[in-house]
Amino acid sequence: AQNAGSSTSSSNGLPPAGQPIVIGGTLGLTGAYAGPSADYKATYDYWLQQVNSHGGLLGHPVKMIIYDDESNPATAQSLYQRLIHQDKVNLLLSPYTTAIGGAVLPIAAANHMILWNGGFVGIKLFKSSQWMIGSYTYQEPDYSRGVFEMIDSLPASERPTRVGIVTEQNPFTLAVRDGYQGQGGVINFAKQRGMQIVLNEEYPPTATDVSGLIQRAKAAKVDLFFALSLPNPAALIARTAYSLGFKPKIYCACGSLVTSLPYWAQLGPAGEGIFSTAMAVPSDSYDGINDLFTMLQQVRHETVFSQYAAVAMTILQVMQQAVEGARTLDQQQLRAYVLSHRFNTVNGPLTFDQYGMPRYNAVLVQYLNGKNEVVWPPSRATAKPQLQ
Amino acid sequence: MRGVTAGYYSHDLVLNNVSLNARPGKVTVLLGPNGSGKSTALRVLYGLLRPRSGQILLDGREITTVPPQRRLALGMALLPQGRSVFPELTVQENLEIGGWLLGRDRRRLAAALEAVYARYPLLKEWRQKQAGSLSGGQQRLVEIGRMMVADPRVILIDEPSVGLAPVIVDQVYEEIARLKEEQRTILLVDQNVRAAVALADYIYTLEYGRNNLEGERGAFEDRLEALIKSWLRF
Amino acid sequence: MGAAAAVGLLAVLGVLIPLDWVTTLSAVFMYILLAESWNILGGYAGYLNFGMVTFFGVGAYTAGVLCTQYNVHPLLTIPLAGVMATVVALLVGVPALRLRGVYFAILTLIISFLTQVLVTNLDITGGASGIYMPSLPFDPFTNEQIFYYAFLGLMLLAVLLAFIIERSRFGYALVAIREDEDPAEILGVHTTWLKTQALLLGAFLAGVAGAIYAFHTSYIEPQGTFSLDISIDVVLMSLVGGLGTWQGPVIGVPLMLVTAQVLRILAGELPFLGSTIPPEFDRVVFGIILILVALLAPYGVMGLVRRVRGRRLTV
Amino acid sequence: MEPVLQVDSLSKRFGSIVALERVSFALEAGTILGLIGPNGSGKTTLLNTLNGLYRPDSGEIRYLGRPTRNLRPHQLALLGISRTFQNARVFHTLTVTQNMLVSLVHARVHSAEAQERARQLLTFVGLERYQALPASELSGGQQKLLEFARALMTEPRLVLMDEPFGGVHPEIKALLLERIREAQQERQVSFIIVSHEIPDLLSLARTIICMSYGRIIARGSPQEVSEHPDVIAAYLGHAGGQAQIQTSPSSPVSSSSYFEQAGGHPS
Amino acid sequence: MLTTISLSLLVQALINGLLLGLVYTLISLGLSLTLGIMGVVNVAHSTLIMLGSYLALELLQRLGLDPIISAVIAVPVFFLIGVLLERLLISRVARTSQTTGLLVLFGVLVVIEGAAILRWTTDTQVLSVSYTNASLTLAGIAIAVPRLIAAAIALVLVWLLDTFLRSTLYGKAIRAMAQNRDAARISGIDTDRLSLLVFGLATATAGVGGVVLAMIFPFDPQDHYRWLAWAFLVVVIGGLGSIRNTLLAGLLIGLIETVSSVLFPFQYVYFIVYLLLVVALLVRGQGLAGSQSRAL
Ligand SMILES: Nc1ncnc2c1ncn2[C@@H]1O[C@H](COP(=O)(O)OP(=O)(O)OP(=O)(O)O)[C@@H](O)[C@H]1O
Ligand SMILES: Nc1ncnc2c1ncn2[C@@H]1O[C@H](COP(=O)(O)OP(=O)(O)OP(=O)(O)O)[C@@H](O)[C@H]1O
Ligand SMILES: CC(C)C[C@H](N)C(=O)O
Ligand SMILES: [Mg+2]
Ligand SMILES: [Mg+2]
Repeated sequence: AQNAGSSTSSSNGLPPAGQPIVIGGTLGLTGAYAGPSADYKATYDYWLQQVNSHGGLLGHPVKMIIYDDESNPATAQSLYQRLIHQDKVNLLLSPYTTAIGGAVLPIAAANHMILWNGGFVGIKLFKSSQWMIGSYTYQEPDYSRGVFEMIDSLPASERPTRVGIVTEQNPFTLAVRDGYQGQGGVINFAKQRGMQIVLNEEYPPTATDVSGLIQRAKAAKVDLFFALSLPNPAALIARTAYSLGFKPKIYCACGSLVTSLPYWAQLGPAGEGIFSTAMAVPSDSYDGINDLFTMLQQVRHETVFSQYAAVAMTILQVMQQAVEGARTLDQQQLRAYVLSHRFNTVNGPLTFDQYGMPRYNAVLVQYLNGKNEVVWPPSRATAKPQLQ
Repeated sequence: MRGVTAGYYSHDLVLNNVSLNARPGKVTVLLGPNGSGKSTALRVLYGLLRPRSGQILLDGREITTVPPQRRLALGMALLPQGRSVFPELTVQENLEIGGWLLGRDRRRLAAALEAVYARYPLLKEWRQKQAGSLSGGQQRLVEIGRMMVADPRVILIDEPSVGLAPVIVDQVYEEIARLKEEQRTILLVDQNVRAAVALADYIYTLEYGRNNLEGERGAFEDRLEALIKSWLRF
Repeated sequence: MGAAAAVGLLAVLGVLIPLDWVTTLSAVFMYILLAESWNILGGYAGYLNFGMVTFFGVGAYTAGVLCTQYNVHPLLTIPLAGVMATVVALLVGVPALRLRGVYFAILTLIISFLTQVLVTNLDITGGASGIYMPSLPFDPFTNEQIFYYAFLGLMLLAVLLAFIIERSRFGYALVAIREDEDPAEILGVHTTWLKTQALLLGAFLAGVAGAIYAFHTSYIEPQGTFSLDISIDVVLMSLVGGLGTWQGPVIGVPLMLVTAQVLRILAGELPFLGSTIPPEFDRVVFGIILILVALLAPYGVMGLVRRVRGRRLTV
Repeated sequence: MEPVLQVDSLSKRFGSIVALERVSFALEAGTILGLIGPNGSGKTTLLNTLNGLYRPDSGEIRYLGRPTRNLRPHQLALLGISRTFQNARVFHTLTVTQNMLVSLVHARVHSAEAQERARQLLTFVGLERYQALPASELSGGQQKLLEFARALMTEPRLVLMDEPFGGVHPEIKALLLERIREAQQERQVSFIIVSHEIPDLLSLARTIICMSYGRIIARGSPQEVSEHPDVIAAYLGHAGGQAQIQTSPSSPVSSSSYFEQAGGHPS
Repeated sequence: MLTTISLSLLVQALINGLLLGLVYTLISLGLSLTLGIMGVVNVAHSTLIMLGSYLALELLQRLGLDPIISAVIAVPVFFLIGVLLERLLISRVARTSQTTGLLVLFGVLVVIEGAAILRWTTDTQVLSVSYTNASLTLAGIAIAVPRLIAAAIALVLVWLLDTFLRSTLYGKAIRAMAQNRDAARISGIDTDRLSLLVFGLATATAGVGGVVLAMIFPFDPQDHYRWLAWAFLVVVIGGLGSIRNTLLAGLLIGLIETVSSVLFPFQYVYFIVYLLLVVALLVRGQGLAGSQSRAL
C-alpha cells in the first residue's frame, strides 16, 4: 500500500519545487480543552504567516491543516488517520493534552511519523516511543520541583510542613503527583523533606462542587497546598478555597499552566498569590518571546504571557530549524538532527535527550497583582515570593 | 355543517360531502354503524379536524376555521368519545378547568361549580379525589359535569351513556331532555339507538361517511329497523 | 437482490478506497452496530437507554484487562467482552427495567456515570491513565482493513437481526410494550423477560463492538471510552434515521457521522461571503441540520419514507 | 365438577376506599357469570385482581384449583385467562393483525396458523377490511371489536370482559353475544362479563352477581337478581330497571328485540 | 475515618449541602416545568443557562451592571427567548412525539453552543464583583455570599412557581394541558398560548439560574453539560410534576454530595452520590413523588 509518502527513505521526502510542505494536526478547539487550544491555534497561525512571509521552508510554501478534535480522543484518532493518509501531511503536530496525545501517538508511530509534540507531557510515553520530539521543558515529575526548591531556601521556621494534595483524575495530573519510577512527583518531593502529607485526594474532572475538599484541607490545617488540575477545574478550586477562607501558606496550582490563561485575571483576589511552575516568561527575553507576547496581546487580548503559546511556538521553531538544518523531511533523519543539535526558541536554548525530551528548565512564578512574577530561581527572579 | 368532506389522511376520505343541521332548541341524533364517521363529524364540527371542503355554520355565521379552544366562547361544547378526564387533577380541579372561560371571575366560577354539584351530587362526594383513580363510569360522569360548567348553548355529545349504570343512564337521558327544555341545541351520537331515538326530534344516519337517511322522529321510527339490518352488510 | 448488491459493494470497497475512508466507514459500521443494538430495546420497546456506553465501555475494558493483565488471546477476549457486557446488562437491567419512561432513561444514564467512576478508581483498569492495547503485527493498511471487515460483518449481523425481529411476534410484542405496557402484560406478554432479552441482546453486541474498538484505537481510558457522547450519539442517530425500524440506524448513522466529518473538514476551508468561515461554524451548521431533520421528518427519515401515520387524536 | 375459578373472601382497598370486600364466588367451566353494579362498585377492580394486576389484601383466588397469588398477569394469561378493557386499549402503531398476534408471542403456534386464526376472528367481528391498518385508525367502536377478537386469540379457558358492548352497534353486539355463547357451549370457555346492559346478560348468564361498594349484594339467576330490591335501589333505579327486565325478549339475538321492548326507557 | 471528623466540619458540610442543593434546584426549575409538567425533554436547557451567564458577563463588562440587577433583567429577556423557541420550533415538533422534541432541542443545543463559541470563544470566564469572593463567617463556619444569594433567589422562585401551579387556575390549566391536550382545548383552553407561557417561564428561570451560576462558578460555552446532567437528575429523582419535589430532590442531592465528601475519600463521592440515586430510583420507582394512578 502506498502510504505515508514522507517516510520513504530513498529521497529526502521533499515535495516538488513550488509545491507546499504540509503540516497537520488537531487541537481541542471545542470541548473540555478548548481554553489552552485557543492559544495554540493563535500561535500556529502567527508562525505560519511569519514563515510564509519569509519565503517558506526550504523554498517551499507551508500549508497547515488543523482540525478540531472536539477534545475527544476517538475523533482525534480518526482525524490523524485522515491527516496521514488523505491529506498526506509531511509533518505531524500533536494535539493538546496527554489524554488526547496519548491516543494518537500509536497512530503516528505505526505510520513512522514523528509527532512534533508541543501539546503534552508524558514521561512514560517519551521513554517508550521513538516517535516524539517535545517542547515542554519539564515533564510531570518536575511540575512541582520549583516550589520545593524555593521552600528549601526558606529559613526552617517558615517552611510549611503539612502538605495537602488534590489531584484531578487525569493521566497527566496523577503523574505530577506520583512521579515516574520513584523519581520526582509531589509526594516524593514532600517525603524527601520530611513533610507530612495530611490530605491526598483525587477528584473527577466533572466534579461540580469541591467545597468538601477545601473544607477538609482547611480542617487538616494544610499549609502547603497543591491543586493538580487541568484548566477548567483550577479556577473552581481557587475560588472555592478563597470563598471558604482557606489560606495555606503556599498554594500551588501545579497542574496545568493555568495562571497564564486569560481567565486567571478575572478571578480577582481569589487568583492572587498562587504559585505555579512555568517555562518561559517575557522577562527572560528569549528569542522571539516578546514578539509572541505582543501578538497574543493583540489577537487574544491577553495580559499575561501564555505558557501554551510558548510551547506551541517552541515546537514550531524546533521543527523549522530541524527541517532547514537537515534539509529533509525524512523523519528518521529529522529526529537524528534534533537529538544532536541545539535550538534557539522562545523557551530558551534547547537541547534534547535520547528520548526527544528537552532538558529541564523551569521557573517558579507567583501570581501577584495581576502578573506572573518569577520568584525562583533567584537568578531569574523578578520578585520575592510572598507566603500567606 | 354543509357539504363537508374530511379525512385523516390525504388518500382516504372519512366524510364525503356530509351535511347535517342541528335545529335550535331541538335534539338531533346522528346514527350509523361503527366506523361510519359519526365521531369524525363531531370532531369536524368542533374544529378538531379541519375539513377539506365544506363549511361549518353556527347561527348562520361561518366558523369552519375557528379553533376548538374558541368554540366554547361561542357557546358550543363537546363531550368526546372515550376517556378525556385530566387524570392527575382532582375532580374539583377538572370541573374548574371546565370553567376556564369564567376563570377571571372567581365568583361566577364558584357559582357554576355549585350548579354542577347540585345537578350531580355524586361529583361533590368525589371532589377531592384524583380523577384518574375513579372508576370508568365515574370518570364519564366527571366529563359530563365538566362540560356543563361552561353552560353551553350548543352541545355535541358522543356516546354519553357508555359504561354508566342504568340508574345513572336514566339520569343522563333525563338530563339531556332537560337541556332540551332549557332551549339548548343538542347533537347526539349514540349506539344506544333506542334511547337516542326516544329523545330525538330529528334523525340523521350516516353510512360509509355519506348522508343516508334523515327525517323527523315520527317519520323515521318504522324505517329504522330495516336500516339497522342493512348496516350489517359491511 | 439490492441488499446483496449493497453488501457486495461494501465488501469490495474495503480494498478499493483510500485508507482514511476505510477508517471512516469502520466508524460508521460500528455506530450502526451500536444503534441497531440500542434500537431493539429503545426503538421497538420504547425504553430509551441513555447509558448504552456502559456496555460498550465494559466490553472495551474487558478486552483491555484480559489482554494486558491476563494475557488472554485477543481473539478470545472479544466474545468474552460480549459475555461480560451481557452479565452487566443482566445485573443492571433486571432492576432497571422495572422503571418506565424518563425514570428508566435517567437510571441508565446514572449507571453509565457510575461505571465510569468505578473504572476510573479501579487499579485493574489502570484508573484514569487507561490501558494501552497491544497492537496487531500488520502494516497500517492491513490493520485498518481487518477492522473494516470485522465491523462490517458484525453490522450486517445486527441489521439482519433487527430485520427479523421487526417481522416477528417478538417484535410486535416489543412494540406493544412501547404502546401500552399493562395491557400487553395482561394479554400474556412476559414483558419483563422480553425487555430483558432485548437489553441483553443489545448489550452483547455493544460489548463486542467495544472490544473491537479497544483494539482499533489501541488506547482506552475512562473519559473517552465511557463518554456520554457515545450514548447520546447512538440515540440521536437512531432518531434521525427513525426509531423502531431496522433501516433507521442504517440511514441515520452515516447521515450524521459523515455530515459531521465533512463539516469538520470543510470548516475553515470554504470561503463564505468573501471571508472564511470560522472553524466552529461547523457546529452551528450541524445543529441547524438536526433541527431541519426534526422539522421536516418528525419521525426520522424512515418516517418520511413510510409516512408513518400520526397517533390517533385523543378525543 | 371442578370450578374454573374459586374466589374466597377477596378484599382490596385503595387508601380509605374499600374497592372489594370479602367477595366470594365460584365459576364452573363453561358457564357465564354476569357482573353488574353501580359505577365504582369494584367490578373493574375485581377483574384486575383476578388477572393478577392487583394483589389482593386478603382472600384467595384459585384458578383451576391452583392459587394465583404469586402469578403475574402474563402467567395467568398463558394459563388461559384473557381479558378486554373497559376503555379500549389497542396498540396504536401496530396493525390490526399485529395487535392480534401479540398475545401469541410465547405460544408455540405456527406463524401461518396464527395468521389464519387472526384472519378468521377479524372477519367475524367485521374488521377484515382493516387488517393492515394501524389500530389507531379504527373508530371507537371498532377498537372495542378488535379487543374482543384479540381476547379470543389465545383460545382461552376464561375470558374476563369489561363492558365489551359499550359503544358497539346493536347489530354487531348481537353477533358478539352469539359468539360468546358458541364458545361457551362448544369449547366450555367460561366468561365473566361486566355489563350495564342487563338484557344482554339475561340471555347469556346463568348467574348474575351484583356488587355495590365492593360487596356482593345479590347473586342468583338473572331474574332473581333483577328483582332483588337492593339491586333495584342501588343500581337499576325503580321503574327503569324493572321495565327492561320484565320485558326481556326470549331471543336476544334477534335484532328486533331492541325495538320491541316496551316503554320508552333506555337500557 | 468517621470518628476523626469534627462536628463543625459536619455542620459546615450540611450548610454547604443546603446551599448547593438550592443551586441545583435553581438550575432545575425550568426543566421541571418543561419535562415534569409539559413532558418535553428540553436538552437545550443548560445552554440557556449558559446564555444567562454570558448575559451577566456582558452587562457587567459593558454597562457595569451588578449581576443581581442582571438577574432581574434576565427574566423578560429569557422569557422572550423561550417564547420564540416555543413558537418557532417546539410547537411544531415536540407534540408529534417526545423523541422528536428531543431531536430538535438537541439541535438547538448545538446551535446555541456553537454560536456562543463564535461570539465569546471557548475561553473560560470568571465573573467578579465585590461580593463574588466574599464570605460570612458565623461561629467558625464560612458561608460564601454568592451561594447565599443563589439560595435566596432559588427559594423565591420555588415559592412563586409552586403557588402559581398549584393555586391558580392558570396553573391547573397548565397541568390539565399536559395530561390531555385535546381535552384541554375542548374546555376552551388556548393551549398554544399556555405553552408559550410555560416555555417563557421555564426559559426565564434558566436565564436567572445562569446569571446566578456565573457568580459562583467559572463558565465557558461548553461545560454546561454537567448542569444538564444534574438538572435531569434532580427533576427525575424528585418525581415529575411538582416544583416542591424538585426542591426536595435538589436539597437531597446537595446534601448527599457535601456530606459524603467529608466522610469518604473524594474520589468516591460521586460513586456514592450515583449509587444512592440509583437506589432511590429503584425503591421509589417514580422518584420521590411516586403517586400512581390506576392503570386500567
Ligand atoms: N384518528 C384517526 N386516524 C385515521 N382514521 C381514523 C381515525 N379515527 C377514525 N378513523 C377512521 O374514520 C372512520 C370513521 O371513524 P369515526 O370514529 O368517525 O366512526 P364512528 O362513526 O364514530 O364509529 P363508532 O361508532 O365506532 O365510534 C373509521 O373508518 C376509522 O377507520
Ligand atoms: N388504582 C386505584 N387507586 C385508587 N382508587 C381506585 C383505584 N382503582 C379503583 N379505585 C376505586 O375503587 C372503586 C372501585 O372502582 P372500579 O373501577 O372497580 O369500579 P367499577 O365497578 O368498575 O365501576 P364502573 O362501572 O364505573 O366502571 C372506585 O371508588 C375507584 O375510585
Ligand atoms: C500535558 C497537559 C495535560 C497539560 C500541560 N502540560 C499543561 O501544563 O497544561
Ligand atoms: Mg365514534
Ligand atoms: Mg369499571
